[in-house]
Formats: sequence, C-alpha cells, structure tokens
Amino acid sequence: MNSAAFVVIAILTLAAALAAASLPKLIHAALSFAVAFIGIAAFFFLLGAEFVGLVQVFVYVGAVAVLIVFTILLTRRDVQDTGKPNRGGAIIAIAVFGGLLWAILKTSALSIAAPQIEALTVKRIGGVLMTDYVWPLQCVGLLLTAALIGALILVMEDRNEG
Amino acid sequence: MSGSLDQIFIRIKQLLLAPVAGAPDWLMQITSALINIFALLGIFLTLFALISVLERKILGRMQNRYGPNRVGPFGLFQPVADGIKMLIKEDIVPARADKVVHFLAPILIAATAILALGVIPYGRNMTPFSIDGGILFFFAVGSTTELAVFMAGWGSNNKFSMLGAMRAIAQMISYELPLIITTFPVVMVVGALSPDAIVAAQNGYWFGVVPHWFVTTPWGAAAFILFFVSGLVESNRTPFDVPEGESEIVAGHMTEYSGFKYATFFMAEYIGMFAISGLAVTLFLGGWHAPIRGLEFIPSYVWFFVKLSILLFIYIWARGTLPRTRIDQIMNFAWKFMLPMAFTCIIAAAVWHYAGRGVAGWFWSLAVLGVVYIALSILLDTRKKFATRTYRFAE
Amino acid sequence: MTPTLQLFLVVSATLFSIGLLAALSRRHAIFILIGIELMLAAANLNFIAFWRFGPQPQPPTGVMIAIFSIAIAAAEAVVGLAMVIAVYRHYRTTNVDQLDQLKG
Amino acid sequence: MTRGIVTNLWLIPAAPLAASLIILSLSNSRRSAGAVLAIVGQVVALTLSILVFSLTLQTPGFRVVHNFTWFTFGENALLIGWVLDPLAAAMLVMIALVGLCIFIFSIGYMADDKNFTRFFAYLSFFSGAMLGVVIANSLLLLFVCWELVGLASYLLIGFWIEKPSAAAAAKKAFITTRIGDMGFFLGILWLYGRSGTLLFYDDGRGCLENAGLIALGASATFIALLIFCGAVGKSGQFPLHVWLPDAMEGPTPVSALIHAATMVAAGVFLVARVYPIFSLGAINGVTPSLSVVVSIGVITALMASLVALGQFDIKRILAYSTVSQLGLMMVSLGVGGVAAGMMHLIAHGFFKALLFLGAGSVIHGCDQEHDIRKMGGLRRLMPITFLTYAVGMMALSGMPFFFSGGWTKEEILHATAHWHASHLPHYLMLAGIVLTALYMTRQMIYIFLGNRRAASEHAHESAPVMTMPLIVLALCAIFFSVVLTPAWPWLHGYLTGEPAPFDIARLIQPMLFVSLALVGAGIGLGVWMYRKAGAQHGQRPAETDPLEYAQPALFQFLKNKMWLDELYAHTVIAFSWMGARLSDWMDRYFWDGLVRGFGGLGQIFGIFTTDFDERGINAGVDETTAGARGLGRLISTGHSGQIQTYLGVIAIGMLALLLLYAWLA
Repeated sequence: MNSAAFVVIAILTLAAALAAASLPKLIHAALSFAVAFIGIAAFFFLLGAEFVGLVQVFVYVGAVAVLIVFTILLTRRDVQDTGKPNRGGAIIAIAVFGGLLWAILKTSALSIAAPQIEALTVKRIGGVLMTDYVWPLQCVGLLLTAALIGALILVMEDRNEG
Repeated sequence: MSGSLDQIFIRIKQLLLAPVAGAPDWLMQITSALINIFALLGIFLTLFALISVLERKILGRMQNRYGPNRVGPFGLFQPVADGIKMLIKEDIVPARADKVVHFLAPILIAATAILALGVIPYGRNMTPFSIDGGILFFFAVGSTTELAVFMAGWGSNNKFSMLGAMRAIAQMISYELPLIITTFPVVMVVGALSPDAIVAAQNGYWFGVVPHWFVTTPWGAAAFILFFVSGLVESNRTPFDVPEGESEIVAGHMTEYSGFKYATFFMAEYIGMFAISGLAVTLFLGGWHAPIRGLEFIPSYVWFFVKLSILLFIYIWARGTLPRTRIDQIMNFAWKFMLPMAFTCIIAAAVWHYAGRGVAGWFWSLAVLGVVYIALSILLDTRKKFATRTYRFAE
Repeated sequence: MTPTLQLFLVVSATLFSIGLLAALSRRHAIFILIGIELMLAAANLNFIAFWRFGPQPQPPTGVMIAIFSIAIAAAEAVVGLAMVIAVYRHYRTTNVDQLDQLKG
Repeated sequence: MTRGIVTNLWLIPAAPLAASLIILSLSNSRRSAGAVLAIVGQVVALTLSILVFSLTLQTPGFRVVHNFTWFTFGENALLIGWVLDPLAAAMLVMIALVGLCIFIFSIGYMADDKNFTRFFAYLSFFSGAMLGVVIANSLLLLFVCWELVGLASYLLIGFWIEKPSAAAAAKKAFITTRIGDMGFFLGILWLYGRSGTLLFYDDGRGCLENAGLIALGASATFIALLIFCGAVGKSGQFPLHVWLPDAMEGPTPVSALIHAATMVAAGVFLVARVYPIFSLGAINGVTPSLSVVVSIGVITALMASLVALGQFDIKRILAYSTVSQLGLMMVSLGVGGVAAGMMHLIAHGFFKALLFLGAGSVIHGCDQEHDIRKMGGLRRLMPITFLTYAVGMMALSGMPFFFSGGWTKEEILHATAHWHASHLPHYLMLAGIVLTALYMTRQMIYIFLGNRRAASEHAHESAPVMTMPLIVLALCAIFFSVVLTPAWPWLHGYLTGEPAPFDIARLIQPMLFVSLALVGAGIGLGVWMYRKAGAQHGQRPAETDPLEYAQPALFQFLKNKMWLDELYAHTVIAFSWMGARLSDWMDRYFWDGLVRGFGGLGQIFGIFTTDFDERGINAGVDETTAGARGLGRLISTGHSGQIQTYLGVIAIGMLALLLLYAWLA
C-alpha cells in the first residue's frame, strides 16, 4: 500500500467527515457523510480487507445514507440545524482529540510497518463466519430482525389519528 | 488461429503497455487501468449511441412507423445529431435549486453506472478489474445510484422531481432485495463472489449438448427471470418506469435537467441497463461461453455481446409492448411475490446441490419451485378481492 | 515509505473526534446519529488496522468484529432514525435541547 | 420392514395433528380447504392404521416396540416409544374409521357454523391425540396424549362458547377429569419410583413385563387403583361420571367423537393396556384392584341405565347409555374378560357413533330440538335415519345373532358368569341388559313412532353427506358381528393371540338365549309401557312420561340424575364453603380482637413514649431528612435531560480514563 493513496484518502475522508459534522444544511451533511464512508471503505481496501470495505459502502452508502435522507424528508419542518451549536461539546471533543493524539504519539510501539499477509479471500471470511462465528452471526440476524420490527412499530401511525 | 483472434484485445493491451515496461509497478497499474477505462468508455458509449438509435427504430417498427431515418444511412448518425443538439442547448439551473447537489447528481449517477461495468468479464481473460468480491462490488456501486437519484430530486427543488425521486428510490430499494438475493444461489453453487469464477463454473455441456449455464437448471431459470425483472425496475424501464411517468410527473427526478446534464442522465440509464444485462449474462447465461461446442471457435467476447444484445432487445421489446404499472402494484409485487420466490430459489439451489447436481436434483428443485409458486399464486389470488375504487382528496 | 499503524490510528482518532464533535455540538438529532456513526466507523478502522498490522498469520478476528459492528451499527441507525421520526411526530421538533422531559 | 414401520408409527397421529395445525393457520373463510385437509389427514391415518393392522395379522401375539430416549436428566434417561400389538392396531383402525365417518358427517352438520374451520382443526387435533394415546409405549407419553385429549375435549365441548351452559359444561368436564388425572399422575410417579421405567414393553425390562412387575410387588394394588382414578375420570365412571351428560352441550359430532371413538374409550383402553398391573398376584383371576374395578363398573352401569329412563334430552339418554356401557366394559375387564371388554369397546365405538350421528341427524332435521317429547313420527320423514338408528338401537341393546353388540355382550356375560369372587355382578348385568333394551325402546318410540309433535312438523331427511356415514356405520354394526360370533371368535383370538378355530356348534349356547330372552323382555316391556308415549292417554297429559305418571317419585329421582350433582353441591362444595365461612369468622372476631388488644397495649405504651419522641428523636430525624433533600436537589440538577450533556460527561470520563492509563503506563 503506498502512502500517496493513503494521504489522498485520508484528506478526502477527514474533509468529508468534517463537512458532515459542520455543514449547516442537513442534506449536505448527510451526503458528505456518505462520502466520508466511501473514504473509510477505501481505507479498508488499502488495509487489504476488500470485503469489509464493500460491505461498508453497501451498508452505509446504500442503506444508512438513504435512510438518513428519508428521515430528513419526513422531518422536513426543520431541515436547517436550529439553535446555535453547543460550545462546551466542541471543547470536550477537542480535548478528547488532544488526549487521543497524545496517547497515540507517545506510544512508540505503534510505529511499525505492515507485515506481508496472504490475501483475505471472501471464501475464507465465509468459512470463518460459518464455523467460529456462527453464533454471533445468528445473534446479529436476530438483532437485525428485532431492529426491523422495532423500527416499524416506532414509526407506525395508529389508525385513529393517522 | 481462433485463440489468437480470441485474445486479440489482450495482445493490443500488451502492446500499449510495452513503452512503460521498465516503469515502476504503480505506473504500470495506473496505465493498464487507464487503458481499461478508455476501452470500456469507448465501447459502451458507442453501444449507447447505437442502442439509442436502434431502440427508436425498433419501437418505430413496432408502432408501424419509420424510426429516425434522416441523418445518415438509415438514420444511423441520429445519435451524433442528438449529441450535438444536447451540447449546444442552454443548461438551465432553477433559481431556488440547491446548486451543488443539482450539479453533482448527474456526475455521480453516471460515474456509478460506469463503475459497475468494471467487474464484468467480457471475454476470456477480459475482465477489466477482477476483484475477489466482484458481485458485491457491483451491488455496492449500484446501491449508490439511489443516493444520486435522491440528489437529483432534492437538488432541483421541485415537487415533481422530489416525487419522482421518492418513487424511484422506493422501487429501487424494494427491487434491490430480489435482485441481490437471486444472485445468492449462483454464488452458493459456485462458492465464489468473483465473476470470473462464476463464468468458469459455467464451462462445459450436459450430455455434450446442453451448455452448463445456470439458466438451464430450474432454480437458475427462475432466478434469471426474477433477476431480469428486478433489473427492469432497477434501470427504471417500462413497464416499471413510474419514476419518470410523463403522464403523471413531468420527467421524475430529471424534470429540472436540460442540455448535457439530461443527456448524462439518459446515458447513465442506458449504461446501468447494460451493466445489469451484462451481470445477468455473467451469472446465468454462461458469460462468454459458447452455446454449442461446435461454435467455440468464435471469439468469446462475440458471444458475450451477442447475449447482451439479445437481452437489450428484450428490454426494448418490453418497452414497446407492455403498459405502465401502478406504483402500488409494483410494491406489492416486489414484497409479496419477488422476495419469497427469490428465497425459494436459494432453497431450490441447495436442494439441487445436495441431490447431486444431476437429473434428480433438477427435478427436485423444480418440485420445490413449483410448490412455492403454486402456494404463492393461491395466496396472492386477487381475483375476488377487487374493492370499489376509493378517491382521496387533499383536505 | 509506507504508512505505519500510527498514521492509521491518528486518522481514526481524528475521525472519532469529529464524530464526537458532531454528536456533542450540533442540535439536530440526525446530526447526533451521524456523529455516532462516524465514531463507530473510526472504531472499525482501528479494528481493521490492528488486524492488518498484528503479527501474521492470524485468524481474521479484527475483520470479523468490524463486520459485526457494521451490522449492529446498521441496526442502531435504523432504530435511531425511527425514534427521530417518532419524536418528531410527537413534539414537532427534532431539536434535542428542547427534548428535556426527563430532567430531574 | 416391520421394524421400520413401527419406527414410523408416529406418522399415524402426526397426520391429523399436522392437518389441524395447517387448518388453524388458515383463515376462517377457507371452509372447504379446512374440511378437505381434516379429511385428508384422517384418511392418511386410516390407511396407515389398516396397513399396520394387516401387519399384526401375520403372527399371533404380535408385538413390536420402538423406544428412544426423550431426554436425560442426571444419569438416568427418560425413554418413550411406540408399541404395535393387536390391542393398539384394533383401536387404531376403529378410531380412524369412526373418526372419518364423524368428520364427513360434520361437514353436513356444521355446514352453517361460522367457526367451521376451527371446528375441524379441533376435531383433527382430538383424533390425533387419541391415536397418540393408543400407540404410546410409555405411560408418560400416554399421559401426555391423554391430557391433549382432555384439552381437545375441553375446546370442543365449549365450542359454542357463547352459550354459557356450554362454557360451564366444558369447565366441568375439564375439572372433573383433572380430579381423576391427579390420581393417575400420582400413580405414574409411584410406578416410576418403584420400577424405574415408564415403558410398557422394553424386551423384558418394561413395567408390564416380569421384571418390572416383580419390582412393583405389593404396591401394585395401589398403583393400579391410582391409575384407575384416571380411567374413572376419563371414562365417566361413577362417581366422576357427572361431566359426561353435560358434555352434550357440544356439537353432536363432538359428542359422537367423545362417546364413541376417542375420549371415553381412553379410560377403558388404559385399564386394558396396564392390565398386568391390575392382575398382578391374582388368585384365580381376583385381585383387590380388579374387585374395585368390577364394583365401580357395576354401580355405574346400573345407575346410568336407570337414570337414562328419566331423561328427555335425546343426547343425554345416549350419554347415559354410554356411561352404562362403559361400566359394562369395566366389569368385563374386572372379571378378567379383557378381550371381551375390548371387543365391546370396539363394537360400541361403531354403533354408539352411529346412534349419536343418527341423533345428530334427527336434531338437524328438527332444527336443533333436543327434547324427545317434541319429536315423534319421524319414521316416514327420515327413513334412512330411522333404519340406521334402529340398527344402532338393536346393537346397543344387545340383540344377538345379527348385531355386533349382542355377541360382545354375550361374551361379557360369559366372563362375568365365570368370575370366582361372586355371581352378583353377573345378575346385575342381566338386569342392566333389560334396562338398556327398555330405555332404547322408549327413545325409539318417542322419536320415530307415534304421532308427529311440535318439532317434527317440518322435519326433513338430512343430506347424503350426513346419511352416508350413518349407512356405513350401520353396515359396520351389522357385519362386525361376523368376526365376533363364538362360532368363529376371530377378533377374540386376534386380541388374545390364541387360535380361533371355526366351530358352528359353539354358536348355540345357553347364555345366548338368556340374553336374547332378556333383550326381548326389555323391548317388550318398553313397547308395553310406552306404546302411547307422547300422546294423550287416559287422564295422562301428552307431555308427561308414562313412567312419570305411574311412579312420580321414582321418576323425579331418575330425572334429576339421582341428585348426584346436588349431592356434590351439598357435600364437597358445601364443606369448602363452610370452611371458608369458619375461617372468615375466626378472622373477623377472634384474631381481629387479639390484634386490637395488642394494639390497645401499644397505644398505651405509645402515650408514654410520644413525649420523649417529640423532643429527643424527631429533631434529629428532621435534620437528616432536610440534609438528604438538599443533597437530592443538588444532584438532580445534574439530570438536565439533555442527551448531549450526558454524552459530554461520558466523553470526559473516557478522556479521564485515557489519561489515567497513559499516566500508569
């Protein structure tokens, strides 16, 4: 993996994320959120986890982003971010950032290069999913079903008022 | 002889790469990638132009009139004329539009459509970007289209556009499920997500005559039909073109687009169509394999494009034949029929596999499909459920 | 020179902080969701990076955790957005600093 | 081959059960689908039953079992399994066939019921559960299916749940049978404690085989009696018979199913199944438990047939006849005539189903009229029903030579005559036969002969879908007697595993003529007594029963079921009521007074302490509470209700943790 790609992707991702966090218009924020996630997927590609990257794009750009824009449409009354941003929150976030950065930089053990690995094929992932991680897989399936039903119940309009 | 003809494009690429032979690795990669990209764009934009005029001519024939026949021989230069017209037209952007989004939407939609083309094997060793999770890549990119459509609808701040975008997204999401699930049986049977492996798995012939394509198995046939219908919806073609139903909402999410942006949308729609059909060919119709052993001397890419153009003709045929469906009919069809049938295809494929992939398996999976199909057709029998039509007015 | 693990961690830390910023400072409920998603993505990036830079060969544990967390994040987003819609129906606002019914 | 079939024996009950599940999943409007499914399930069960039946014909004394571990707790596993032997096979065929007839009949009978599909689901469930009882090779499995039968009967008796009487009857049936099942379950536990297995046959180790029986020892008597409690409850033996007549509240096909094929048969079948436990350590065929069975049976038989004389509800009469017939079977089992009892059970299954369906047809024809006094003269209006009903009546009252009931009764009489303990049951049974003939004649006269009355004005013959089953069952009731004649005791031989030689000479034997004479006497008496029944005769008004006119007191006694319900109401229930009153009184006056007294003392003490309390303690307490309240307010300000604040706090905590670790490292 070459550093040029890394730099490009990093700049893209962080810029998009910052835009998602700070743009005044919700729609723009949501779209740049999607871009940020594409960037993260690119990172995964760079790290040799193509499958995860594809899943990332698939889930976030294909599903979550669309969901978000749908929500924005359904709560259309205030698409503008009402109220002034919360100063304290910003300060805390920056403090956390500083702390993390400091912690990462002071640990010298982290400055290592990537070892050579055999490519992580989809076949292998599938095998592991179906053997070692089969119970987590089942649980996630259950969770998703529950989330689906729960979401439906939450947004269901009861007849007498709807 | 035939081999050399078959691999002629590979040779050409090698020749083009020769000058940068000594260059570092990444330069090589970039060059070959660029070559692939330009090849793709060249081929498919030509095909787009060709199809756009052919469609008009075929539709014309179907409707007892001549299609375009003025520009050039048989009006074959019609697309050129259209292109020029589109280019020199004024590009109108609504005043209240969200400029950035409005501008980005066509670019994004075209980009995704073209990206999806990248993973399809067009011939022996002719996969532009062969990645391990090719199918997944295809759908991941395809799912981005919805966002682009939404951007178009939202960006051009217009009721019709918004409604059209909503309809488009709704039906795209609904039909993405059957579209993806119908690929599962193939992926399961082959045991790989990469298109190359899938095509390789469809090599050979039953009893030396019937090609090893998955469409020749019951589950394959069913999955292919479901896939094709979902593809129709995904590319917003008749009979599922409610998003741009001229009679209802002017042109759906493209209402506010004019000039070259509109052309881009138009192109994106066609290229998406090519991509879906190409994937269908790859998954079910044996990719670039020849239908009859005797005809294997014909180059592989020819076969691919023959199959592709047959599918495209069916698209056009459907457009010429079928009326437009209601949005609620489309939705019901998606959730109540397509999805269960898609899941059934998975089961049928599993049955086929465990019954030894032979004649027995063939019959068993046919039985599974038949049972479910009959059950569904009994359950969804709407003949006696015609309710009196109710009108709702805005209060 | 190829990027080291540190660089990836720095990126993910930045991403995390941006997510936190969005979740803490913006008033709109959807922004908070976006921020949370960003933080989750940063965590995934960490998992993958540690798996990649970890001693090889090894089972793809990091990848697995990333996949599962993506699935769970999807579920979380679905429910969260549904709640946003429900809240909006009820209070006619999605501005979280007006939603303080639970104050002590 | 055989092994494989027995291994898959579970398919027989599974078919109707599956059918019922599918039907339940159908919407209420898919009536035809429901009926068809139910019938298909039953047909499958019938075919399989006939298959296994033919299998058991091959070798005399055929018995194959298939056992498997249900679950293991600790070190000992709980095994269940299926058994296939003549007893089971014969019951299977009988249940499946009778059930099928009843199913078909109910298509016509329930045609205009709004819960048509639900009804068929319950029916299938019922028959499936009963088939399960029959094939069970483990007392536990049998008990499970047994309870399923109880549940199904509850659902079906209370099928017209909107009728309060139906609901009450369902409850009564359920609770009454539960009382018996209580004992049954105790018996099971005891049995398991003694023999350590609940399997009937487990090549030598089963609880009905030598090893298990030896393990039981002296406790066998009590175990047998406890199990018999269950049988008493299910088969409506005295004193738990009270639910059976009330069960008539259900739809008529249900009554047919309960009385003929499934529910009540279960009790007799149970006794026959665990007969070795009863007969353990018998001195020439007499054991204490068996004597109990006999006495209960005799009491039931006589009591029921007497009560039947005083009833006017067509179905109640049949219900009491069932009770008495079951008593007869119990007697037969008790005196050692297991084969005779089972034969009578099977024969009874057919002709009782016939009678009930006939009654159903009559009720259907007289638009839901149950009172026989309002019927009459239906002979011409419903010829098929009349003829078939007459066949059933003959069979029930035990007319020999031509009707199945006759032979089996004769067998039973034979068995009772050779009982060593006493001859009393024998003579009582003879009396019972007379009574049976009597009340059946009465019913016939009331319903079919004489002049037409209110309900039978517009009566009409039922649809073929209802009469066909009647004809089938009638033919069964007649031709069944072929395999029952002592001349060729085929079924007897089949059940007992002995050879059944053909010997025309044995056709003629004294007992036969005795019973023939008795039946004749009964019918004659009936004709003489009730010749003018239902019509105005002398100074007797039309609606009073001749017997009522002659013996008012006796008739009232019978009419009110010997006041047994009232007896229970005034003993069992009254006792508990009195207990409640007593404890209430104790509570009100005695304990309350005591408490008051203590309370008074406390008050007096309190007066002294208040003073100190006010000055000393309260002050301190007030201070504390004030402090706590203030603290609470202080803390609660943190609960701003702002999620972002909470998030921020979490973030700060994370940061602090991070710094802490960094500092530690």
